[in-house]
Amino acid sequence: MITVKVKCFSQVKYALNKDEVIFELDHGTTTDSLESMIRDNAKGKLDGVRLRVAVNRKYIPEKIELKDGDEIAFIPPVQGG
Amino acid sequence: MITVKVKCFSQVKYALNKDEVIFELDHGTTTDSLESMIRDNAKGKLDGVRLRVAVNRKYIPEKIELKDGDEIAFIPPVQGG
Amino acid sequence: MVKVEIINGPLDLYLTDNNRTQDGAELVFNGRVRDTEHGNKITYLEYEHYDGMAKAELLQLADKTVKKFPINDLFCKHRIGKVNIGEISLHIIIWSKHRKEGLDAMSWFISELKNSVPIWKWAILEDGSRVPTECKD
Amino acid sequence: MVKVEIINGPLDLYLTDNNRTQDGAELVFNGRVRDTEHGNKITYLEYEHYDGMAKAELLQLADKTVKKFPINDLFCKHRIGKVNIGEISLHIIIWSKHRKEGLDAMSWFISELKNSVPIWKWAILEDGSRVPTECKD
Repeated sequence: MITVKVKCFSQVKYALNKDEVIFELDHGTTTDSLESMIRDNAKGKLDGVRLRVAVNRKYIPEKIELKDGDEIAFIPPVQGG
Repeated sequence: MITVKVKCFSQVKYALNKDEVIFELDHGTTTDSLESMIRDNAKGKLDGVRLRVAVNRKYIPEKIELKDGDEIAFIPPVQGG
Repeated sequence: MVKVEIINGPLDLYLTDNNRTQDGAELVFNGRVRDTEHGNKITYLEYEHYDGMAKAELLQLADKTVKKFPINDLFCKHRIGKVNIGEISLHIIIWSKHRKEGLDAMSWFISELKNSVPIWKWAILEDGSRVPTECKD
Repeated sequence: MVKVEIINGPLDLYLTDNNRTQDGAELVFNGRVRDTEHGNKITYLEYEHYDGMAKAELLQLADKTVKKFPINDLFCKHRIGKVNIGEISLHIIIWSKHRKEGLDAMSWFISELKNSVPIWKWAILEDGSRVPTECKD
Protein backbone atom coordinates (compact mmCIF):
# COMPACT_ATOMS: atom_id res chain seq x y z
CA MET A 1 0.00 0.00 0.00
CA ILE A 2 1.02 3.59 -0.53
CA THR A 3 -0.04 6.75 1.26
CA VAL A 4 -0.73 9.92 -0.69
CA LYS A 5 -2.05 13.32 0.22
CA VAL A 6 -4.65 15.15 -1.84
CA LYS A 7 -4.67 18.94 -1.42
CA CYS A 8 -8.07 20.52 -2.01
CA PHE A 9 -8.64 23.98 -3.44
CA SER A 10 -11.53 26.12 -4.55
CA GLN A 11 -14.42 24.01 -5.84
CA VAL A 12 -12.79 20.76 -4.71
CA LYS A 13 -12.40 22.15 -1.20
CA TYR A 14 -15.97 23.42 -1.31
CA ALA A 15 -17.35 20.09 -2.57
CA LEU A 16 -15.44 17.91 -0.08
CA ASN A 17 -15.40 20.51 2.70
CA LYS A 18 -11.78 19.54 3.38
CA ASP A 19 -8.37 21.19 2.94
CA GLU A 20 -6.68 17.86 2.37
CA VAL A 21 -7.44 14.14 2.35
CA ILE A 22 -5.06 11.24 3.00
CA PHE A 23 -5.56 8.11 0.91
CA GLU A 24 -4.16 4.61 1.41
CA LEU A 25 -3.99 3.10 -2.05
CA ASP A 26 -2.85 -0.05 -3.79
CA HIS A 27 0.49 0.04 -5.54
CA GLY A 28 -0.06 0.99 -9.17
CA THR A 29 -3.02 3.29 -8.54
CA THR A 30 -3.08 6.02 -11.19
CA THR A 31 -3.98 9.69 -11.02
CA ASP A 32 -7.08 8.84 -13.09
CA SER A 33 -8.38 6.36 -10.51
CA LEU A 34 -7.72 8.78 -7.70
CA GLU A 35 -9.62 11.48 -9.60
CA SER A 36 -12.60 9.12 -9.87
CA MET A 37 -12.50 8.53 -6.11
CA ILE A 38 -12.45 12.28 -5.49
CA ARG A 39 -15.35 12.83 -7.86
CA ASP A 40 -17.29 10.02 -6.14
CA ASN A 41 -16.62 11.57 -2.74
CA ALA A 42 -17.95 14.88 -4.05
CA LYS A 43 -21.32 13.24 -4.77
CA GLY A 44 -21.88 15.03 -8.07
CA LYS A 45 -20.72 18.44 -6.89
CA LEU A 46 -17.75 18.29 -9.25
CA ASP A 47 -19.76 17.14 -12.27
CA GLY A 48 -18.89 19.36 -15.20
CA VAL A 49 -15.88 20.83 -13.43
CA ARG A 50 -12.68 20.30 -15.39
CA LEU A 51 -9.85 19.20 -13.11
CA ARG A 52 -6.17 19.32 -14.03
CA VAL A 53 -3.79 17.10 -12.12
CA ALA A 54 -0.70 18.27 -10.28
CA VAL A 55 1.64 15.77 -8.67
CA ASN A 56 4.19 17.12 -6.26
CA ARG A 57 3.29 20.66 -7.33
CA LYS A 58 3.76 20.19 -11.06
CA TYR A 59 1.07 19.85 -13.69
CA ILE A 60 0.97 16.31 -15.10
CA PRO A 61 -0.63 16.20 -18.56
CA GLU A 62 -1.01 12.38 -18.78
CA LYS A 63 -2.12 9.87 -16.16
CA ILE A 64 0.71 8.42 -14.10
CA GLU A 65 1.12 5.82 -11.35
CA LEU A 66 1.25 7.31 -7.90
CA LYS A 67 4.12 6.71 -5.50
CA ASP A 68 4.20 6.60 -1.74
CA GLY A 69 4.33 10.11 -0.29
CA ASP A 70 3.06 11.89 -3.39
CA GLU A 71 1.15 15.14 -2.97
CA ILE A 72 -1.66 15.40 -5.51
CA ALA A 73 -3.99 18.26 -6.34
CA PHE A 74 -6.97 18.18 -8.67
CA ILE A 75 -6.92 21.71 -9.91
CA PRO A 76 -10.22 23.32 -10.86
CA PRO A 77 -10.17 26.23 -13.31
CA VAL A 78 -7.79 28.82 -11.88
CA GLN A 79 -8.82 32.41 -11.32
CA GLY A 80 -5.79 34.57 -10.72
CA GLY A 81 -5.80 38.20 -11.75
CA MET B 1 -4.89 89.49 -53.23
CA ILE B 2 -5.10 87.54 -49.99
CA THR B 3 -2.59 87.23 -47.17
CA VAL B 4 -2.00 83.87 -45.53
CA LYS B 5 0.43 82.62 -42.92
CA VAL B 6 2.30 79.33 -43.25
CA LYS B 7 3.47 77.81 -39.96
CA CYS B 8 6.61 75.69 -40.29
CA PHE B 9 7.39 72.66 -38.17
CA SER B 10 10.01 69.94 -38.01
CA GLN B 11 11.45 69.18 -41.44
CA VAL B 12 9.65 72.14 -43.05
CA LYS B 13 11.14 74.48 -40.45
CA TYR B 14 14.53 72.86 -40.93
CA ALA B 15 14.35 73.09 -44.73
CA LEU B 16 13.17 76.72 -44.84
CA ASN B 17 14.95 77.78 -41.67
CA LYS B 18 11.83 79.74 -40.69
CA ASP B 19 9.10 79.42 -38.05
CA GLU B 20 6.53 81.00 -40.32
CA VAL B 21 6.22 82.63 -43.73
CA ILE B 22 3.66 85.20 -44.89
CA PHE B 23 2.43 84.88 -48.48
CA GLU B 24 0.52 87.37 -50.62
CA LEU B 25 -1.48 85.26 -53.05
CA ASP B 26 -4.00 85.65 -55.83
CA HIS B 27 -7.63 85.00 -54.98
CA GLY B 28 -8.43 81.38 -55.73
CA THR B 29 -4.99 80.02 -54.86
CA THR B 30 -5.33 76.45 -53.55
CA THR B 31 -3.51 74.55 -50.84
CA ASP B 32 -1.90 72.46 -53.61
CA SER B 33 -0.34 75.50 -55.28
CA LEU B 34 0.88 76.82 -51.96
CA GLU B 35 2.45 73.43 -51.21
CA SER B 36 4.32 73.61 -54.54
CA MET B 37 5.64 77.04 -53.59
CA ILE B 38 6.83 75.73 -50.24
CA ARG B 39 8.52 72.75 -51.87
CA ASP B 40 10.19 75.08 -54.40
CA ASN B 41 11.43 77.33 -51.59
CA ALA B 42 12.90 74.26 -49.87
CA LYS B 43 15.12 73.59 -52.91
CA GLY B 44 14.70 69.83 -52.86
CA LYS B 45 15.06 69.43 -49.11
CA LEU B 46 11.43 68.30 -48.84
CA ASP B 47 11.61 65.82 -51.73
CA GLY B 48 10.23 62.51 -50.58
CA VAL B 49 8.72 64.04 -47.46
CA ARG B 50 4.98 63.50 -47.27
CA LEU B 51 3.18 66.65 -46.15
CA ARG B 52 -0.37 66.75 -44.84
CA VAL B 53 -2.23 70.04 -44.99
CA ALA B 54 -3.84 71.78 -42.05
CA VAL B 55 -5.87 74.93 -42.57
CA ASN B 56 -6.73 76.94 -39.50
CA ARG B 57 -5.46 74.09 -37.33
CA LYS B 58 -7.58 71.34 -38.87
CA TYR B 59 -6.41 68.62 -41.23
CA ILE B 60 -7.82 69.15 -44.74
CA PRO B 61 -7.89 65.93 -46.75
CA GLU B 62 -8.66 67.52 -50.16
CA LYS B 63 -7.25 70.66 -51.75
CA ILE B 64 -9.24 73.82 -51.03
CA GLU B 65 -9.11 77.46 -52.02
CA LEU B 66 -7.40 79.66 -49.49
CA LYS B 67 -9.06 82.68 -47.91
CA ASP B 68 -7.57 85.86 -46.61
CA GLY B 69 -6.17 85.41 -43.11
CA ASP B 70 -5.89 81.61 -43.28
CA GLU B 71 -3.23 79.86 -41.22
CA ILE B 72 -1.77 76.92 -43.10
CA ALA B 73 0.65 74.23 -42.01
CA PHE B 74 2.25 71.57 -44.19
CA ILE B 75 2.61 68.84 -41.68
CA PRO B 76 5.50 66.42 -42.08
CA PRO B 77 5.20 62.95 -40.50
CA VAL B 78 4.39 63.47 -36.84
CA GLN B 79 6.44 61.90 -34.07
CA GLY B 80 4.62 62.14 -30.79
CA GLY B 81 5.13 59.49 -28.17
CA MET C 1 15.09 39.94 -15.68
CA VAL C 2 11.94 38.73 -14.00
CA LYS C 3 10.65 39.06 -10.47
CA VAL C 4 7.46 37.54 -9.08
CA GLU C 5 5.92 37.90 -5.65
CA ILE C 6 2.90 36.38 -3.91
CA ILE C 7 1.85 38.79 -1.18
CA ASN C 8 -0.63 38.53 1.67
CA GLY C 9 -1.62 42.14 2.31
CA PRO C 10 -1.71 45.42 0.42
CA LEU C 11 0.73 45.84 -2.46
CA ASP C 12 3.42 48.44 -2.90
CA LEU C 13 3.57 49.26 -6.57
CA TYR C 14 6.81 49.00 -8.53
CA LEU C 15 8.35 52.38 -9.21
CA THR C 16 8.57 54.04 -12.58
CA ASP C 17 12.25 54.03 -13.50
CA ASN C 18 13.91 56.96 -15.28
CA ASN C 19 17.27 55.19 -15.39
CA ARG C 20 16.01 52.94 -18.15
CA THR C 21 17.59 54.71 -21.09
CA GLN C 22 17.20 51.70 -23.41
CA ASP C 23 13.57 50.99 -22.62
CA GLY C 24 11.27 53.31 -24.51
CA ALA C 25 8.15 51.63 -23.16
CA GLU C 26 7.04 51.00 -19.60
CA LEU C 27 3.68 49.30 -19.31
CA VAL C 28 1.85 48.80 -16.03
CA PHE C 29 -1.24 46.69 -15.45
CA ASN C 30 -3.24 46.86 -12.24
CA GLY C 31 -6.04 44.35 -11.81
CA ARG C 32 -8.55 45.55 -9.31
CA VAL C 33 -11.35 43.78 -7.41
CA ARG C 34 -14.73 44.89 -8.73
CA ASP C 35 -17.87 45.05 -6.62
CA THR C 36 -19.60 42.28 -8.55
CA GLU C 37 -18.61 38.77 -9.64
CA HIS C 38 -20.75 37.22 -12.37
CA GLY C 39 -23.42 39.79 -11.61
CA ASN C 40 -23.56 39.11 -7.86
CA LYS C 41 -22.72 41.86 -5.39
CA ILE C 42 -19.78 40.89 -3.22
CA THR C 43 -18.42 42.45 -0.05
CA TYR C 44 -14.82 41.41 -0.69
CA LEU C 45 -12.74 38.62 -2.27
CA GLU C 46 -10.43 36.09 -0.74
CA TYR C 47 -7.68 34.76 -2.98
CA GLU C 48 -6.63 31.19 -2.25
CA HIS C 49 -3.36 29.88 -3.67
CA TYR C 50 -1.54 26.57 -3.83
CA ASP C 51 1.37 27.34 -1.54
CA GLY C 52 4.54 25.94 -3.06
CA MET C 53 3.14 25.76 -6.57
CA ALA C 54 1.58 29.16 -7.37
CA LYS C 55 4.81 31.14 -7.10
CA ALA C 56 6.78 28.54 -9.06
CA GLU C 57 4.20 28.57 -11.88
CA LEU C 58 4.17 32.35 -11.91
CA LEU C 59 7.96 32.49 -12.12
CA GLN C 60 8.06 29.91 -14.88
CA LEU C 61 5.45 31.87 -16.82
CA ALA C 62 7.36 35.14 -16.39
CA ASP C 63 10.52 33.43 -17.68
CA LYS C 64 8.63 32.06 -20.67
CA THR C 65 7.22 35.52 -21.43
CA VAL C 66 10.60 37.28 -21.53
CA LYS C 67 11.87 34.50 -23.81
CA LYS C 68 8.85 34.61 -26.11
CA PHE C 69 8.68 38.40 -26.52
CA PRO C 70 11.53 40.89 -27.03
CA ILE C 71 11.00 42.60 -23.71
CA ASN C 72 13.65 43.34 -21.13
CA ASP C 73 12.03 42.94 -17.74
CA LEU C 74 8.78 41.72 -16.25
CA PHE C 75 7.92 42.14 -12.57
CA CYS C 76 4.68 40.82 -11.10
CA LYS C 77 2.96 40.83 -7.73
CA HIS C 78 -0.17 38.85 -6.94
CA ARG C 79 -2.07 39.23 -3.71
CA ILE C 80 -3.56 36.38 -1.71
CA GLY C 81 -5.91 36.46 1.27
CA LYS C 82 -8.58 39.09 1.73
CA VAL C 83 -8.69 41.82 -0.92
CA ASN C 84 -11.22 44.61 -0.57
CA ILE C 85 -13.27 45.97 -3.41
CA GLY C 86 -11.29 48.55 -5.38
CA GLU C 87 -7.93 47.22 -4.21
CA ILE C 88 -5.28 45.91 -6.60
CA SER C 89 -4.93 42.13 -6.64
CA LEU C 90 -2.51 41.88 -9.55
CA HIS C 91 0.27 44.31 -10.44
CA ILE C 92 2.54 43.85 -13.45
CA ILE C 93 5.19 46.07 -15.01
CA ILE C 94 6.96 45.37 -18.28
CA TRP C 95 9.89 47.29 -19.76
CA SER C 96 10.70 47.00 -23.43
CA LYS C 97 12.41 48.97 -26.18
CA HIS C 98 9.17 49.55 -28.08
CA ARG C 99 5.54 49.56 -27.01
CA LYS C 100 4.21 46.84 -29.28
CA GLU C 101 6.15 43.98 -27.73
CA GLY C 102 5.28 45.24 -24.26
CA LEU C 103 1.55 45.29 -25.05
CA ASP C 104 1.70 41.84 -26.68
CA ALA C 105 3.68 40.40 -23.78
CA MET C 106 1.31 41.90 -21.22
CA SER C 107 -1.72 40.47 -22.98
CA TRP C 108 -0.17 37.00 -23.27
CA PHE C 109 1.22 36.93 -19.75
CA ILE C 110 -2.13 37.79 -18.15
CA SER C 111 -4.04 35.26 -20.30
CA GLU C 112 -1.60 32.51 -19.38
CA LEU C 113 -1.63 33.52 -15.73
CA LYS C 114 -5.40 33.18 -15.72
CA ASN C 115 -5.02 29.77 -17.31
CA SER C 116 -2.24 28.16 -15.30
CA VAL C 117 -1.32 29.78 -11.99
CA PRO C 118 -3.11 27.95 -9.15
CA ILE C 119 -4.85 30.87 -7.53
CA TRP C 120 -8.60 31.04 -6.94
CA LYS C 121 -11.17 33.57 -5.86
CA TRP C 122 -13.66 33.10 -3.08
CA ALA C 123 -16.42 35.65 -3.02
CA ILE C 124 -17.75 36.79 0.31
CA LEU C 125 -21.36 37.65 -0.45
CA GLU C 126 -23.59 40.20 1.25
CA ASP C 127 -25.26 37.42 3.30
CA GLY C 128 -21.81 36.47 4.65
CA SER C 129 -21.50 33.21 2.73
CA ARG C 130 -18.16 32.27 1.21
CA VAL C 131 -18.22 30.59 -2.18
CA PRO C 132 -15.75 29.79 -4.94
CA THR C 133 -16.66 32.47 -7.46
CA GLU C 134 -17.38 30.18 -10.37
CA CYS C 135 -19.13 27.47 -8.39
CA LYS C 136 -22.72 26.94 -9.53
CA ASP C 137 -23.71 25.32 -6.21
CA MET D 1 -14.26 60.69 -19.36
CA VAL D 2 -11.13 61.89 -21.11
CA LYS D 3 -8.43 64.32 -20.08
CA VAL D 4 -5.46 65.42 -22.18
CA GLU D 5 -2.60 67.72 -21.29
CA ILE D 6 0.36 69.14 -23.18
CA ILE D 7 3.03 69.95 -20.64
CA ASN D 8 6.32 71.84 -20.86
CA GLY D 9 8.39 70.35 -18.04
CA PRO D 10 8.51 67.13 -16.02
CA LEU D 11 5.29 65.15 -15.67
CA ASP D 12 3.42 64.20 -12.56
CA LEU D 13 1.96 60.77 -13.14
CA TYR D 14 -1.74 60.11 -12.72
CA LEU D 15 -2.52 58.28 -9.50
CA THR D 16 -3.67 54.71 -9.25
CA ASP D 17 -7.26 54.88 -8.05
CA ASN D 18 -8.70 52.40 -5.55
CA ASN D 19 -12.13 54.03 -5.66
CA ARG D 20 -12.76 52.51 -9.06
CA THR D 21 -14.92 49.62 -7.99
CA GLN D 22 -16.32 49.06 -11.50
CA ASP D 23 -13.01 49.12 -13.32
CA GLY D 24 -11.19 45.81 -13.03
CA ALA D 25 -8.35 46.97 -15.24
CA GLU D 26 -6.06 49.96 -14.93
CA LEU D 27 -3.44 50.17 -17.65
CA VAL D 28 -0.60 52.69 -17.66
CA PHE D 29 1.79 53.41 -20.48
CA ASN D 30 4.92 55.49 -20.03
CA GLY D 31 6.90 56.36 -23.14
CA ARG D 32 10.45 57.24 -22.28
CA VAL D 33 13.22 58.96 -24.26
CA ARG D 34 15.91 56.46 -25.22
CA ASP D 35 19.56 57.32 -25.64
CA THR D 36 19.53 56.65 -29.38
CA GLU D 37 17.30 57.73 -32.28
CA HIS D 38 17.63 55.66 -35.45
CA GLY D 39 20.94 54.35 -34.20
CA ASN D 40 22.44 57.78 -33.43
CA LYS D 41 23.44 58.70 -29.89
CA ILE D 42 21.54 61.73 -28.67
CA THR D 43 22.10 63.96 -25.67
CA TYR D 44 18.43 64.86 -25.26
CA LEU D 45 15.25 65.43 -27.27
CA GLU D 46 13.21 68.53 -27.86
CA TYR D 47 9.55 68.02 -28.62
CA GLU D 48 8.01 70.63 -30.90
CA HIS D 49 4.24 70.93 -31.14
CA TYR D 50 1.72 72.87 -33.17
CA ASP D 51 0.35 75.15 -30.48
CA GLY D 52 -3.41 75.38 -30.89
CA MET D 53 -3.70 72.16 -32.89
CA ALA D 54 -1.79 69.45 -31.00
CA LYS D 55 -3.98 69.52 -27.91
CA ALA D 56 -7.19 69.67 -29.96
CA GLU D 57 -6.11 66.66 -32.03
CA LEU D 58 -5.13 64.75 -28.90
CA LEU D 59 -8.48 65.49 -27.27
CA GLN D 60 -10.39 64.47 -30.39
CA LEU D 61 -8.41 61.22 -30.54
CA ALA D 62 -9.06 60.47 -26.87
CA ASP D 63 -12.79 61.04 -27.44
CA LYS D 64 -12.73 58.73 -30.44
CA THR D 65 -10.93 56.05 -28.42
CA VAL D 66 -13.47 55.98 -25.59
CA LYS D 67 -16.25 55.75 -28.20
CA LYS D 68 -14.54 53.00 -30.22
CA PHE D 69 -13.59 50.77 -27.25
CA PRO D 70 -15.67 49.86 -24.18
CA ILE D 71 -13.37 51.66 -21.77
CA ASN D 72 -14.42 54.11 -19.11
CA ASP D 73 -11.68 56.73 -18.90
CA LEU D 74 -8.55 57.73 -20.74
CA PHE D 75 -6.15 60.37 -19.43
CA CYS D 76 -3.05 61.42 -21.34
CA LYS D 77 -0.13 63.79 -20.83
CA HIS D 78 2.41 64.61 -23.50
CA ARG D 79 5.52 66.64 -22.82
CA ILE D 80 6.90 69.32 -25.09
CA GLY D 81 10.21 71.16 -24.93
CA LYS D 82 13.42 69.58 -23.69
CA VAL D 83 13.11 66.02 -22.42
CA ASN D 84 16.16 64.29 -21.03
CA ILE D 85 17.12 60.72 -21.79
CA GLY D 86 15.23 58.33 -19.51
CA GLU D 87 12.45 60.82 -18.79
CA ILE D 88 8.81 60.15 -19.64
CA SER D 89 7.53 62.05 -22.66
CA LEU D 90 4.13 60.36 -22.91
CA HIS D 91 1.96 59.13 -20.04
CA ILE D 92 -1.39 57.42 -20.56
CA ILE D 93 -3.78 55.73 -18.17
CA ILE D 94 -6.87 53.78 -19.19
CA TRP D 95 -9.54 52.37 -16.92
CA SER D 96 -11.87 49.64 -18.14
CA LYS D 97 -14.00 46.86 -16.78
CA HIS D 98 -11.82 44.15 -18.32
CA ARG D 99 -8.21 44.11 -19.43
CA LYS D 100 -8.69 43.19 -23.09
CA GLU D 101 -10.46 46.38 -24.11
CA GLY D 102 -7.93 48.42 -22.16
CA LEU D 103 -5.01 46.81 -23.97
CA ASP D 104 -6.69 47.17 -27.36
CA ALA D 105 -7.58 50.80 -26.69
CA MET D 106 -4.04 51.59 -25.51
CA SER D 107 -2.52 50.05 -28.60
CA TRP D 108 -4.87 51.90 -30.95
CA PHE D 109 -4.65 55.24 -29.15
CA ILE D 110 -0.83 55.28 -29.26
CA SER D 111 -0.72 54.25 -32.94
CA GLU D 112 -3.16 56.99 -33.88
CA LEU D 113 -1.36 59.54 -31.73
CA LYS D 114 1.85 58.74 -33.60
CA ASN D 115 -0.04 59.18 -36.84
CA SER D 116 -2.04 62.35 -36.31
CA VAL D 117 -1.05 64.55 -33.36
CA PRO D 118 1.22 67.37 -34.61
CA ILE D 119 4.18 66.83 -32.33
CA TRP D 120 7.74 66.31 -33.56
CA LYS D 121 11.07 65.30 -32.12
CA TRP D 122 14.28 67.23 -32.56
CA ALA D 123 17.37 65.32 -31.58
CA ILE D 124 20.22 67.19 -29.98
CA LEU D 125 23.27 65.20 -31.04
CA GLU D 126 26.57 64.83 -29.24
CA ASP D 127 28.15 67.48 -31.48
CA GLY D 128 25.46 69.96 -30.36
CA SER D 129 23.57 70.00 -33.65
CA ARG D 130 19.78 70.06 -33.57
CA VAL D 131 17.98 68.04 -36.26
CA PRO D 132 14.48 66.76 -36.88
CA THR D 133 14.91 63.12 -35.93
CA GLU D 134 13.72 61.62 -39.19
CA CYS D 135 15.40 64.17 -41.46
CA LYS D 136 17.89 62.57 -43.84
CA ASP D 137 19.72 65.89 -44.39
